Amino acid sequence: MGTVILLALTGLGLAALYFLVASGLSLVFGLADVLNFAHGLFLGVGAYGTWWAAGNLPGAGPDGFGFVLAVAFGVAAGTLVAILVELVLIRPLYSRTIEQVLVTVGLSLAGVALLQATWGADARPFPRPDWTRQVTGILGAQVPNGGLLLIIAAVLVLGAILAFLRWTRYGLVIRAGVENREMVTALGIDVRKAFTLVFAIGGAAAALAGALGGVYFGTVSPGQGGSLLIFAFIVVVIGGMGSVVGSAYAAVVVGLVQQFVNYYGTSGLGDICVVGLLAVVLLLRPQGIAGKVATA
Amino acid sequence: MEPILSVTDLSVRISGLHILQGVSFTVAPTGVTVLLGRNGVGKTTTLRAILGLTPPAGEVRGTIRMGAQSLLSRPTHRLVRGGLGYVPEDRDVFAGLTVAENLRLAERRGTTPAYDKVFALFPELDRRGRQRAGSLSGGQQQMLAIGRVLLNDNRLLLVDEPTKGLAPKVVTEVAEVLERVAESVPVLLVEQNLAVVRRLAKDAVVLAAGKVAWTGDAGELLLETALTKSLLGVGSAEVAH
Amino acid sequence: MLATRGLTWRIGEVAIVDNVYLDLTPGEFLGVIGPNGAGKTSLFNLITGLRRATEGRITLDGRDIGALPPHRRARLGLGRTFQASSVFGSLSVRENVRLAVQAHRGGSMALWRRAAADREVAAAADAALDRVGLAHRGTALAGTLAHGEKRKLEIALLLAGEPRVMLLDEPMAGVSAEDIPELVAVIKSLTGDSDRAVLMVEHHMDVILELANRIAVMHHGALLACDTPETVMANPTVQEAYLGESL
Amino acid sequence: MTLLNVTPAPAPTASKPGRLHRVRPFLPLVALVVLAILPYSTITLPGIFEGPVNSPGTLQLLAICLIFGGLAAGYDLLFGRTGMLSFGHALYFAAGVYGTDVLVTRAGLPLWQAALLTVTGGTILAALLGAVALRTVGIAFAMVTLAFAQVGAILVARDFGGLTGGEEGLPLDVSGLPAGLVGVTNTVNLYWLALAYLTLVVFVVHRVSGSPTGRVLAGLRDDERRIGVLGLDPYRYKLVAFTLAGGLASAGGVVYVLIVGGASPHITSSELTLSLLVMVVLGGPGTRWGPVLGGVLYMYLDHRLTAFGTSDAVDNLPAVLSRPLSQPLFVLGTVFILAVYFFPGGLASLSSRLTPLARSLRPRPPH
Amino acid sequence: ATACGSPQDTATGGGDSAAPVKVGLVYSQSGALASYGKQYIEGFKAGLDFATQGTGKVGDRKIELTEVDDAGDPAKAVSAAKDLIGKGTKIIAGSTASGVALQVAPIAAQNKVLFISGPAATDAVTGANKYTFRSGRQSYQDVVTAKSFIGDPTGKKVVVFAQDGAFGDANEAAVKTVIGGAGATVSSVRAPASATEFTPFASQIKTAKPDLLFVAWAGTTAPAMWQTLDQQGVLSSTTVVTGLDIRASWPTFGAAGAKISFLSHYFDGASDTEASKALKAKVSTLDLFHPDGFAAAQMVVRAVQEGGDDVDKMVTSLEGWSFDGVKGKMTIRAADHALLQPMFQAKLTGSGTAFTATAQKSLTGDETAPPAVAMKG
Ligand SMILES: Nc1ncnc2c1ncn2[C@@H]1O[C@H](COP(=O)(O)OP(=O)(O)OP(=O)(O)O)[C@@H](O)[C@H]1O
Ligand SMILES: Nc1ncnc2c1ncn2[C@@H]1O[C@H](COP(=O)(O)OP(=O)(O)OP(=O)(O)O)[C@@H](O)[C@H]1O
Ligand SMILES: [Mg+2]
Ligand SMILES: [Mg+2]
Repeated sequence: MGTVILLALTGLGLAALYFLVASGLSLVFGLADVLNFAHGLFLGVGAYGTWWAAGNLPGAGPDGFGFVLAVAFGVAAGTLVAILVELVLIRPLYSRTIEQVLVTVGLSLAGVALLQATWGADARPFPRPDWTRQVTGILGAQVPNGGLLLIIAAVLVLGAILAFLRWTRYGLVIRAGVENREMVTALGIDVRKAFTLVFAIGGAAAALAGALGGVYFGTVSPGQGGSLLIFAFIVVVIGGMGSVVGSAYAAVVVGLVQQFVNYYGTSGLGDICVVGLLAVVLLLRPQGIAGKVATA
Repeated sequence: MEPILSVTDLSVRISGLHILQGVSFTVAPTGVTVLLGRNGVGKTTTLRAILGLTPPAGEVRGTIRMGAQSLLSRPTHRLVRGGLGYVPEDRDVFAGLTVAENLRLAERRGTTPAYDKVFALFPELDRRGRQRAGSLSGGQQQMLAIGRVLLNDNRLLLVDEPTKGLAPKVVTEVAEVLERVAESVPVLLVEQNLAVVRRLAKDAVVLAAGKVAWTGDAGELLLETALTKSLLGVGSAEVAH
Repeated sequence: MLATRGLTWRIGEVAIVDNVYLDLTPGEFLGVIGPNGAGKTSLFNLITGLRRATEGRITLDGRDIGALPPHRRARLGLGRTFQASSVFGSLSVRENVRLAVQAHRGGSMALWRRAAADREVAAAADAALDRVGLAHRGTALAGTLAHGEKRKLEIALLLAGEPRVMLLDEPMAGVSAEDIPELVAVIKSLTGDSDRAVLMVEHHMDVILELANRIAVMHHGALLACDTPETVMANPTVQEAYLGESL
Repeated sequence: MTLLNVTPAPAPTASKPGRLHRVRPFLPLVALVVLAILPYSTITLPGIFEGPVNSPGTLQLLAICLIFGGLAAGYDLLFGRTGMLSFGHALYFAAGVYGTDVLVTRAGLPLWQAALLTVTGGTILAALLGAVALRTVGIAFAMVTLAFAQVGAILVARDFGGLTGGEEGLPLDVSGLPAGLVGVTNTVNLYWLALAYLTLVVFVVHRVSGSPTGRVLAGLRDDERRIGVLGLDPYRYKLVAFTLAGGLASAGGVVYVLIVGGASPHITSSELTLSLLVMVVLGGPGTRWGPVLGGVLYMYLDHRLTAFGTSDAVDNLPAVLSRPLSQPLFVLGTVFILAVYFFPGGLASLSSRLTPLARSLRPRPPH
Repeated sequence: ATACGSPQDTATGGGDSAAPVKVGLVYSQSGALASYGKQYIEGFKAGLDFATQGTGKVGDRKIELTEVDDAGDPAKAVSAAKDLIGKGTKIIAGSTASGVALQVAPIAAQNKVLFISGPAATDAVTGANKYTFRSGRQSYQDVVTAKSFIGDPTGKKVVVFAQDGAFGDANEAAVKTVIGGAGATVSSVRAPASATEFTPFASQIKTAKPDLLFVAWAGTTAPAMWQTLDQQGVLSSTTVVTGLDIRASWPTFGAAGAKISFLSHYFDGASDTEASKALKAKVSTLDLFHPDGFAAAQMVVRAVQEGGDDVDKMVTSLEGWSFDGVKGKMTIRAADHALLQPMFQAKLTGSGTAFTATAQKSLTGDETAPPAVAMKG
C-alpha cells in the first residue's frame, strides 16, 4: 500500500513538472500556432535566473522570502526573454509557421549554447530551501516535499491560465488570430499585442517550471530544459493541441504510467509505454484527449 | 459635397504583376458607391489596398484619403477602429470559433455593440450562437460576416460581394439591409449581381484591366445599353431582368 | 443512375440531411435550390463520400457506394466542384488541369515516366481550359487567380475528369455578369450527352431555370419538392421560403 | 565558396538568355563531372578547408556534406514536395546506419549483402510505419512519426543484447570490407561513393517529382480532399512518397556508416530530423538544388564551426564575444536564424533575389 | 592554375630528424563534456612540459600539437582523425567520450598510427587493437576499487544501480565478475538514463536490502537520484559506493555526500608524487581528468623518444613500460595495453559549495588490474 501511495504521489509530482513545462508550450502552440522548440531555453533562463539571483541579488537567497524573490527574478527573466523572442524573431515571420518553428529550433541550439558558454556545461547546485529536500510522511509513504511543491504550483498555474483564457478577451483574439491574422486586424484589433502576451505567459510558465525543476533536481544545467521538452511535447499532443486542461490530464496519465511501469515492469518500459500511448491516442483521436475536432 | 474617401492614382504591384495601374475615384459621403468590373480586374485588390491589407510582397503607390486623413501606411487595425468596416470577399469568418465568439471578437472597445440590430436582421445568428462558424452553410457565413461589421458604428463600409452564394430571398434581405445601412453610413460596394446594383447604387466606378474605365451616376450607367455592353458586357435588358 | 434512399446525416440530434430520396436519370439536369443552410452542400458531401451518412443508401448504376471512400466513388464516374474554390494553389493553372486529366486516365503510380511528356494529357487539359476560357492564364499559379477565375478553374477540373454524374456546387457564385452566359454555355454543353447527368446547386434562379429540367427544393435538410421548374416555381412554399420578393 | 561554385545555381541570371538556355540542362552534368574529378586537384582554399582539396580530411568532410545533401533532398520529397511534415525521418537513416553496422560487425555478413538487406529492411520499415502514421494528418502525423523515431532511439540506447553498443555506439568492423573502402588513403573512394549517393537521390527525386505521381504529390501538398474527389487515393500516394523517402534515407545510412566507420546514437535523435528540416528550409523546400545546398552547407558549418570556435581569431576577441563564438552550436543556431530571415525562400531563391541587384548595378547601355 | 595531384596522396611525415613531430589532440572543447576536455588538455600541456623538461622538444625535434574539437561527436572525431592522418600525423590522443574513443581506435589501426585514448572510461578500448593505448582508467578498475569497501564478499548481497546502456552494462558486468566472482550475490536495478523520477528505483533497492549498493550513474540527473536515495532512506541503511566525479559536481551531492563511500580515479590531494607537484605548479586545483592528459603527454614523449617516426617502434616502446605519473606508478600492460594505475577510496566532507575530498586508502595498480583481454586487432 505504502508503495502504491508513494508511487502515485511521486508520479503526480512528475506529472506536475511535465504539466508546468507543457502548459506554456501548449498555450503558445495552441494559441499562437508556434511549435516552440525554444521553450527549453525559456526554462533554462528561468532556472539560471533563479540560481543567479539567489547568489547575487541583494535580498534574494536560498531560503524563505529570499527564495521567493529569487524565483520571481527567474520568472521575470524568462518572461522578458520570451517577449524579446516574440518581438524580434517571431513577429516578423507571422503566418509563416514553418519558418517560425525553425527559428525556435535555431534559438534552442544557440540559446542552450549561450547558457553553456556563460555558465559552463556542468551542473550547478541549485539554491533551495532546506525543507524542499525533506520528506513528508503520508499514509506510510515518505513523499519528497519537492514533489509536493510542484503539485501545488501546477494546480495554481492551471487555475491562473484558465482564468486568463476565460475572463479576458485575449484568448479569443489569439485563437482567431491564428486562423486568420489579417481578418482580426480588419476587425480593428491589434493582434500583435495579443501574441506577445501569449509568449510572455508561456515564457513565464516555462521559467517557473525551470525554477521549480531546479528545486526538484537540485541542480541546474544548460541541457535540462531540452531533456524535459520531449515529454512535455508528448503531453501537449496527447492532451490536445492548445487545450491546457487536456495537458493537465495528459500530464497526470503520463506521469503515473511512467512511474508505475518503471516500478512493476522493467526499466525503460515506462518511456516506451508513454510513447506508445501517444501513438495510440493519436491514431484513435488525432485531435488529442481534449482537442476540438478540426474540420475544413 | 466633400467625398468621404478619395483614391488618387492608386497603383498596386504584387510580385511583378501590375494589378492596379493608376486608379482614381471618390466615394460620396452618403449612399452606396459601387465598384464594378469583370473577374480579376482588381476590385478586391482596391478594397484591400484601402485597408492596408496588400500582401507584404506587394507595393502600393498613390494616395488614399478619408477626409483630411491619409490612410496609406497606417496600420489596418487603427483604420478599422477609426470607423472603416470591412466585409471580405471570402467571408473570412473564424472557422474554429463559435458564431457568438466571432461576434464578440468584432466588438470594439468603448462602444456598445448593437446586437439587437444584428439579430433582428439575421435571427439565424442568434439561434446558432454556439455553432462553430466553420460548419455554417455558405450563406450563414455571409450573414455572420456582415453582422460582424454592423455591430459597430462605422464611417465607411467596404463590402466585397456580399450577396455571393446567397439564396434569392436572402439576397433581397441583404440588399435591404445595405440599403438601410447606407442611409446612415456610406458604403463602397463590390457586387456582381446587377439587380442588387440597380437597387442600391447611387454612383458607380467601373474598372477594366487595372484602370478606371468609367465613373458616374449608377442609374445612368445601367440605363445606357451601349455603356453597359461595352463596360460590363451585358445589355441593359439583361440588367433589368 | 444515381439514387439516394432515405439518406440522412445527423450531428447529435439535428438532422442536417433528412431522409432524402433522390433519383437522377441519364441525360437529366437536376437543379437543387433551397435557403442557405438547407443542407445542399452537405448532401453533395454525402454523395461524394467526404462525409459518411448516418442512415440511408446511395447507389450509382445500382451499385451501393455508401461505404466507398471519395476516390473510389470518383473513379466510378462521380465528379464535383466545391462551393469554396479548392484548387491546387501552388501549381500552375495548366498543371491543375493536367492533374485532373491524369487522375481520370487511371492515376497509375508511374514514378519514372516524365509527366510533361504525355501529349495526350496535355492536349486534353488544354482543351478543358479552353472550354472555360482560361487558356490565357495557363501559367499563372492557381493560388493567385482572382475569385471568378478560380470558379472557372474548378469547372475545368471537373471537365477534365469527364465524370458521368456531375455535382456542381454554386458554380456561378462570384462570377462576373459578363462571364455568366459563357459559363452557362459550357455547363450546357456538358449535358448534351444522354448518358450523363448533372446535379447543380445554384442560387442564380435564371441560370437554374435555363439549365435544369427538374428542380429539387431542400429545406431544413429535407426534400420539399422535386418537380418540373414550372411547378416548383409556382409552389407557394418555395416562393415564400426561398425566393422571397424578387428584386 | 567552392561548394557553391561547383553546384549549379538554380536559376542563372538572365544576362545572356540565349546561350545560357542552351547550356542550362547540362549544368548539373558539368557540376557532377567537376565534383567527380575534384579529388585530383591539389588546390588549397585557406580558411575553407584545412588542407588541399584532395587531402583525406577535406574529402572526408566533403563526403559527409554530400551525404547530407542527399538526405536533405530525400527528405524534401516528403516535406517540400508532398507537404508531409515528418519528425521521424532520422529513424530510417539510423536504420541504414545501424542495420549495416550490426549486420557487418555482429553477423559478419559481407558488405553488399548487409547493404542490400538494410536498404530493403529500411524501406519495409518505412512502409509499415508509414502505413500506420499516415492514418493521421498534420501535426498529429508529425508527432506519431516522432514517437516512432523516439522508440527507435530508446531501443538503440537500451542496447538490447549488446547489439547496438548503447550510448557508446558501434564501431564498424572493417576486416570483411573491400580494401578500397578502408584506410585514410582510400577516403577518396568514400567520397565518390557519397557523390554517387547524392547523384542517385537527386536523380530519383527529380524523376519522381516530374512524373505523374510527382504531380499528384504536389497536388496533395495543396489540397488533399480535392485529390480524393478527383479519384486518386491520397493515402496510397503519400505512402509511396513516405516509403521511397525512407528507402533513400536508409541507403544514405549505408554510405554514411562506411564514411564514419561506425554508428553512434546521435543519429537516432529527433534533432537529426530537425536538422534535416533546417537544411531543407535553409536551401529552399520543393526546389531541385535548394535542399542539396542546404544539406551541404549545414553539415559544412556543423563540422567547420568547431574549428572556427577554437581559432585564434575568436580566442583573441573579448570574453563576451569569444565565449559564445567558441560554442559551435551557438554560431550554427545564429547563422540559421539569420538565414531564415534573410533568405526567406532558402538559398535556392538567392539567385533570383540577386538578379535585380546585379541588373541595377550593371551600367545601362545608352539607347 | 589548377594544381593536379593524385586522389590518394597523403603527406608523408617527417623522416627528417630535425622536423617537428606532429601530435593531434582530438577531444571535446565544446559540448556536454567540454569541462572534462579542459582538464585533459591542461594536464597534457603540463605533462609535456614535465616530460620534456620544459623544452617542448624530444631531442632536437619539437612536439607540434594540433588541437581539434570533436564536440563529443564520433563523426567529427573521425573526420578530424582522418584529416590529421592525411597530413602526416602519426600520433593522435584525446577522446573524452567513450563513443569517440571506440570509433577513432579502428581508424588508428587501419592507418597504423598511434592512438592514446583519454578520459573515455569504456573497457572496450583496452585491447581494441595494437595501435590503441589508454591514458586514463577504465570502468573495471572502478569496480575493483568498490569491492575493497566490503571486505570479504562471500555471502554478501550486492546490488548494482546503473543506467541503461553500455555504461551501465559494463559496470554491471564488471561487478558480477569482480564481486560476484568473489562469492557475493549480485543483482541489479536499472533505470533509463533519461529518468527524472527515481522513487520506484529507490523502492526496489530498499526492498532488496543489499549489503553493498554500487551506483553507476553519469549525467545531470545524478543529484536528483542521490536526493531520492537519501530521502527514501537507502543511503543510511547500507554501504553505498560510487565513483567520485569532477569537483564541480561535489556540491550537488548535498547532504547525501557524507553518507556515500567514494571510489576515486583522482582528486586534488589524492597523491603526492613528483608529477603531481609539477602538475599543481601549472594548474592550481587538480581534478579528475588532469592525470589522464598528463599521462598521455608522458606516453607521447616516450613514444617519440624511442620510436622516432616509426609507429611500430613506438608501440613496442610503450608496451610494458612503467612510469611515474600523477597518480603514482603506472604500467602499460603489454598484452592488452590496459593502464595499470593506483585507485583511491575517498570521503567527502563539507557543506554549501565548499566540499573537500580526503583519501581513505589507495590501491596499487596491481590490486586494481583488470583481467587481461585478447588483443582484438
Ligand atoms: N497575392 C497575389 N499574387 C499575385 N497576383 C494576385 C494576387 N492577388 C491578386 N492577384 C491578381 O490580381 C488580379 C486582380 O485580383 P482581384 O482579386 O482584385 O480581382 P477582382 O476584381 O476582385 O476579381 P473577382 O471578381 O473575381 O473577385 C487577378 O488577376 C489576380 O490574379
Ligand atoms: N459539422 C457541422 N456541425 C454542425 N452543423 C453543421 C455542420 N456542417 C453543416 N452544418 C449545418 O448544416 C446545415 C447545412 O449546411 P450546408 O452547407 O449543407 O448548407 P447549404 O444548403 O449548402 O447552404 P448554402 O446555400 O448557404 O451553401 C447548416 O445549417 C450548417 O450550419
Ligand atoms: Mg474579388
Ligand atoms: Mg452550400
